[in-house]
Amino acid sequence: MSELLKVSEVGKNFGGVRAVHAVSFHIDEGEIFGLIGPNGAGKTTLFNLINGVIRPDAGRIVFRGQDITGLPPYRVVRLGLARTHQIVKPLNDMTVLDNVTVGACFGAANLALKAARPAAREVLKLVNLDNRADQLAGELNIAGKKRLEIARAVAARPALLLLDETLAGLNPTEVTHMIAVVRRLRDEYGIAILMIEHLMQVIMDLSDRILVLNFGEMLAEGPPAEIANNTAVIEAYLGDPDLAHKILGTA
Amino acid sequence: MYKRPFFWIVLAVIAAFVLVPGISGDVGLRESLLLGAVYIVLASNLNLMIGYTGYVNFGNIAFFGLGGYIGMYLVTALHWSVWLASAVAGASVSLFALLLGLGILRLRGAYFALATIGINEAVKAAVSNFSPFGGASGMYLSFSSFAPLGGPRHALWIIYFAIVVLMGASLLLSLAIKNSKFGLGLFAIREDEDAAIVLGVRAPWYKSAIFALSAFLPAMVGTLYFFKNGVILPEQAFDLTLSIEAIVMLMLGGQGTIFGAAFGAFVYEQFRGFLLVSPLFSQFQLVVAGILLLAIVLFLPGGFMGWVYRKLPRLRKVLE
Amino acid sequence: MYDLVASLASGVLVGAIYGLAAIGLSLIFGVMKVINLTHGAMIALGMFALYFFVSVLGFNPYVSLLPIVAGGFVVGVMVYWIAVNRVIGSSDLMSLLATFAMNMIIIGVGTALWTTSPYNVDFSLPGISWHGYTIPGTQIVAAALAIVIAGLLYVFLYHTRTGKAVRAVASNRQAAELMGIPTRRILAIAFGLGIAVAGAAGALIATLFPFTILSGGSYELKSFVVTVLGGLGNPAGALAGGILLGLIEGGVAPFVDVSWTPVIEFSLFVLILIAFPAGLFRIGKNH
Amino acid sequence: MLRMSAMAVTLTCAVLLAAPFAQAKTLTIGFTTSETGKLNADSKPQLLGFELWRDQVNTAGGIKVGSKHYKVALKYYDDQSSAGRVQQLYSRLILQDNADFLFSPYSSGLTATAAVVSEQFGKIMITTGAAEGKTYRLGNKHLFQLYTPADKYLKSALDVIKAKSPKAKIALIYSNDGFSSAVAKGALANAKRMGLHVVFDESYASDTTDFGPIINKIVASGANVLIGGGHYADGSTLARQLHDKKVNLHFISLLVAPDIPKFANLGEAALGVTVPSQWEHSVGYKPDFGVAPSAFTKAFEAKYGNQPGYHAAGGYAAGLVLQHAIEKAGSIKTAAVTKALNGMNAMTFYGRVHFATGAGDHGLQIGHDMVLAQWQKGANNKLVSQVVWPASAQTAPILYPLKTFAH
Repeated sequence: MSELLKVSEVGKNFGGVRAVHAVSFHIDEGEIFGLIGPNGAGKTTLFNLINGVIRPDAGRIVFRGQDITGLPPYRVVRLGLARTHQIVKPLNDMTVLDNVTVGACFGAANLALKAARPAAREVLKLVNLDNRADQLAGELNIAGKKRLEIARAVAARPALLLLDETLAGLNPTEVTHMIAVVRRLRDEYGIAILMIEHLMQVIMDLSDRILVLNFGEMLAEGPPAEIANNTAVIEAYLGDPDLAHKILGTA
Repeated sequence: MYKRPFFWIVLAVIAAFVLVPGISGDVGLRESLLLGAVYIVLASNLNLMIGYTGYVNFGNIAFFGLGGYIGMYLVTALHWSVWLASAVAGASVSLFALLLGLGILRLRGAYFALATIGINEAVKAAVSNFSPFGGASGMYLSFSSFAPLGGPRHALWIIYFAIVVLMGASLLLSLAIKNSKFGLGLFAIREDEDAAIVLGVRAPWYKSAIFALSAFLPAMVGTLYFFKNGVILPEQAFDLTLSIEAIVMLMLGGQGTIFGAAFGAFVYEQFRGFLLVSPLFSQFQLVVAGILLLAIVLFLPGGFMGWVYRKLPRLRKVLE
Repeated sequence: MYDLVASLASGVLVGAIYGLAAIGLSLIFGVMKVINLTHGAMIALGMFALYFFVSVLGFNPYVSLLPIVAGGFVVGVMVYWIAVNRVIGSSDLMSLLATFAMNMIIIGVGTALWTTSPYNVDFSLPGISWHGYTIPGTQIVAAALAIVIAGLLYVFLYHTRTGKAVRAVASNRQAAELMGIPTRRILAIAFGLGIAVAGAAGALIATLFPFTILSGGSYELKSFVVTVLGGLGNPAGALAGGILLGLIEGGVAPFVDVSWTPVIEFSLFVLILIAFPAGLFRIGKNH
Repeated sequence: MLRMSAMAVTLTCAVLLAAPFAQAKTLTIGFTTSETGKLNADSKPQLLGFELWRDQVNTAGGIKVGSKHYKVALKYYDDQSSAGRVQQLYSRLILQDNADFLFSPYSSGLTATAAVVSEQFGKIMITTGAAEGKTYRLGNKHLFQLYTPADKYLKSALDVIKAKSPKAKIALIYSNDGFSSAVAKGALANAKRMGLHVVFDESYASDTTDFGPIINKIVASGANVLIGGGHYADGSTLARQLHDKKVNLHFISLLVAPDIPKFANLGEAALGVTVPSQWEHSVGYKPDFGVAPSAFTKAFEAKYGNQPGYHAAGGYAAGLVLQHAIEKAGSIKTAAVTKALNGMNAMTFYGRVHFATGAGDHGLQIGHDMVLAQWQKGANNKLVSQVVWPASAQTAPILYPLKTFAH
């Protein structure tokens, strides 16, 4: 498997606070890569650094052999790196279909408007939103908006998809459905996935490898089984007994 | 585009604007329709910014005024034909807007709105001191300038037809953008600029491009309009009130809708015209217009077409 | 040299009044994110109110400030409930237009009542003369009162219950609501305060210069410039911004034709907006 | 409230009066006036002048054309002080309201815009309140200007300076608008020709409210007389601040503002300020036709309760001159009336009226002279406006130099 994304020694400070420091890892094609860590560990900041929402103070990010450090998000997505947001950002006054069409038009797919609409409908089927296509995005419930968020990113035809807490706030049925969607994305569409998730059981099941961040620094990296037994990781989570318990439970 | 009913409606409107006063030769009607056409150009191009992109350009009249100034300068000082002058005015004001846009479109929301007011006032003050443009005394057109168009009586008809054509061009431009990938990107910016950027919309360039595009036709019409008036003065060319009135027209009809922009502009023109000549209201026209605007903002924020489309969602699909 | 000093001195004095006028605009923007386009009309109403109290009823102009501030507050609260309350929280455009509509109504009624011809409050105080340059006493008192009123507003905002509630609503309306603060009433109070301050500024200006119902317009534009200099929504910065604007007006006058002053002012306005959208002064922010 | 009911009464009267004339022949004169917007204050008295003339003509039986008599009807709309609708409204006046003759809107800019329409229909338009010479050099054939052109406005003020203190240091400061700049340009050229010394020459933005910076520059320049100004609002503000800032000047002459009676509300600040005026109620002109100055003033006061300024007189004179030309032509045909106007060189209550007839400046006023009026203390210390220049029209000796301030 060839290397898709390589992050080397990336760092970012916010007014003297080290949000992310010297983080390095790589993701291979077709891999599902989990990113975990306590609240405030710098996970979302790392996402923002990778897709160019903020510019790193140090380090290099290489995607598909091209240096994308500091490139603006609209260029990064064009190269095949799409993402979703933890707090969903639907384009409220546009239809569900148009939301996804934006993804198809401006992402790596870079389709013309005519070709984008059928492509968008395809993706809507994948996330079970095809019956809502003509509804305004603002009228969807939270689960619908989360699915829409994924659909838009997928419509871009990315090689790598960054998922930021896609499962948060969903009920168990919805979680099950979403997990299936993520698997299909990898298995059928060959999209590599980098995901932040708090549901440990899920991320342990899904991920090929996992990276743990704590206070902006790398704590550990490796296959789920290894991570689950890593004492440093368990200690980091011990501040939060609930989570520590969950991790130990999966081990 | 020609498959859309709206395309044919626009053609029909242009035909009506040309034929009704043209056949009857009614100059009074022509003058009223002319102002209506100018307002439609202003409102529908403003709609590209406010309705499509979500940026409130309060100083939109600066494009119209600058276009008027550049055109009048070319006609009076360099003796160009008014058509060439108008096209060059359109192009140069667009270029100006493009450069300006790269700077001020970094601002969002109220900050952008304020910056555009500042720009209009700065340009107005600068032109008032700029002697090639006649400074504060502006530029006056010699009667002989109408000669190439067959004298003033003839010329005013020709200018009217030209403005109607540009009105049609404005509406079709709105339609074309609305149904294009470019337009889709703009709508995404309007809804959530950060999300749009992450989805791949090259927002800085898109915003500057639409800013420049929205300047083109108003600037061309500015040349024609002031040519017809025979005089251009700073306070006429950069009248902030007209700028805000253009926003009012857009709101009246419904921002974001092409039909609404045109309808709002036309109705507003007729309404103000009525108030002016009505013996009952002429003293209180400002008050009446203010109350009307307040009522729309408070109770009908989607404007007239917004309301219609909400009642008849199918109509939106047919028309726009 | 003397002329520069004299110009700067009168710049500071006039600037304090620009600052006071802008505080009203800035307060309203800071609390409810509304750019109040009735601002100019309210300044003009303050001017005509002073005319009424002084030239018709024979009050002392500075005593008249008390009823004018009170009246301005009442008018502001009324305008809030009529025009602003419904559009709070919707797009910027809606509040701009709602206040612009109120502006049209006020100007329309004002024109019908007073025409657009100037009114003058004939009032003067002994001034200070220096090398042929004179600063009128009215200008000194007006600047001092502007600073006093700004100070009182500061005391109100930082040392009273209601004032603290206003600030709480300004920094986070939802949180304030959860804490049981009646946010709508607080917004109405803030709007009333903004208008009261604008009216007071208008009244002070009317002690200095003749005015018309349309005079508020140019002070409104100046208030925009001042609020941008001081930071939108930052009332303390507005006073500093006003004085800076006064200094700029006074400072450039000896060197360029005064008809270029607006060009410089508005270009600066746009440039600062682009370069420092948070304003040049961060005083009183982030407490 | 009072204004409204007064309006209602006027309206009713107008309707009642108009009714019986409906059968008689009527001559309609159309124009726009600025009922709203910033020109409102200057435009209003002009309208009052038009209306006084109409009422007097109609009471006297109308305009006599050969053996027929025409009643006069005025038809007007509000132009909102802006050019936006001027052409629409003038077209409406000509085509829908069938106006036979036109008066101009107030201000040169609006007038030039209206002229595009009036010329294309070959309608005669008497302009009043449109002083800029530019408007008459565009090739118009049916425009006739009543006002002395802008470039001669300050001539009388310069004459005074030349006579009283030829070595005076003159500050020329003026509003940066079309009319005032034209006046200033003319004054500068005249001053040079007369060998006068202009030490400071600068314009200010027309919406200036604080004249502090420019007044400091005047003081710095060492000027001891001041001429210039602009319109009503800026002029009164400037006068007030000159006084508040105790600027020592021997002579002040400002455009437009001091001619409006309300200028006296400035109190001490108004004292001694002069204004170049198209007309003053106290002038002693002996007219060749129409009312005498005193009769006009008396009638105006009786009707409106205040003294007429030159805007009002200009309005009345526009009607009077048109009436005279029609009666002389014995026709209401444009060609005949144009010919009568072209040939006119006569004294009226408003002064001499004589139009240029050359191709390049047709309709430009070349006969009318301006007077200089000054606010002086009259009986029981009230401010009154006196004509102080030229000597032939003088009603009081000029105050020169003005009282100086102790610092």
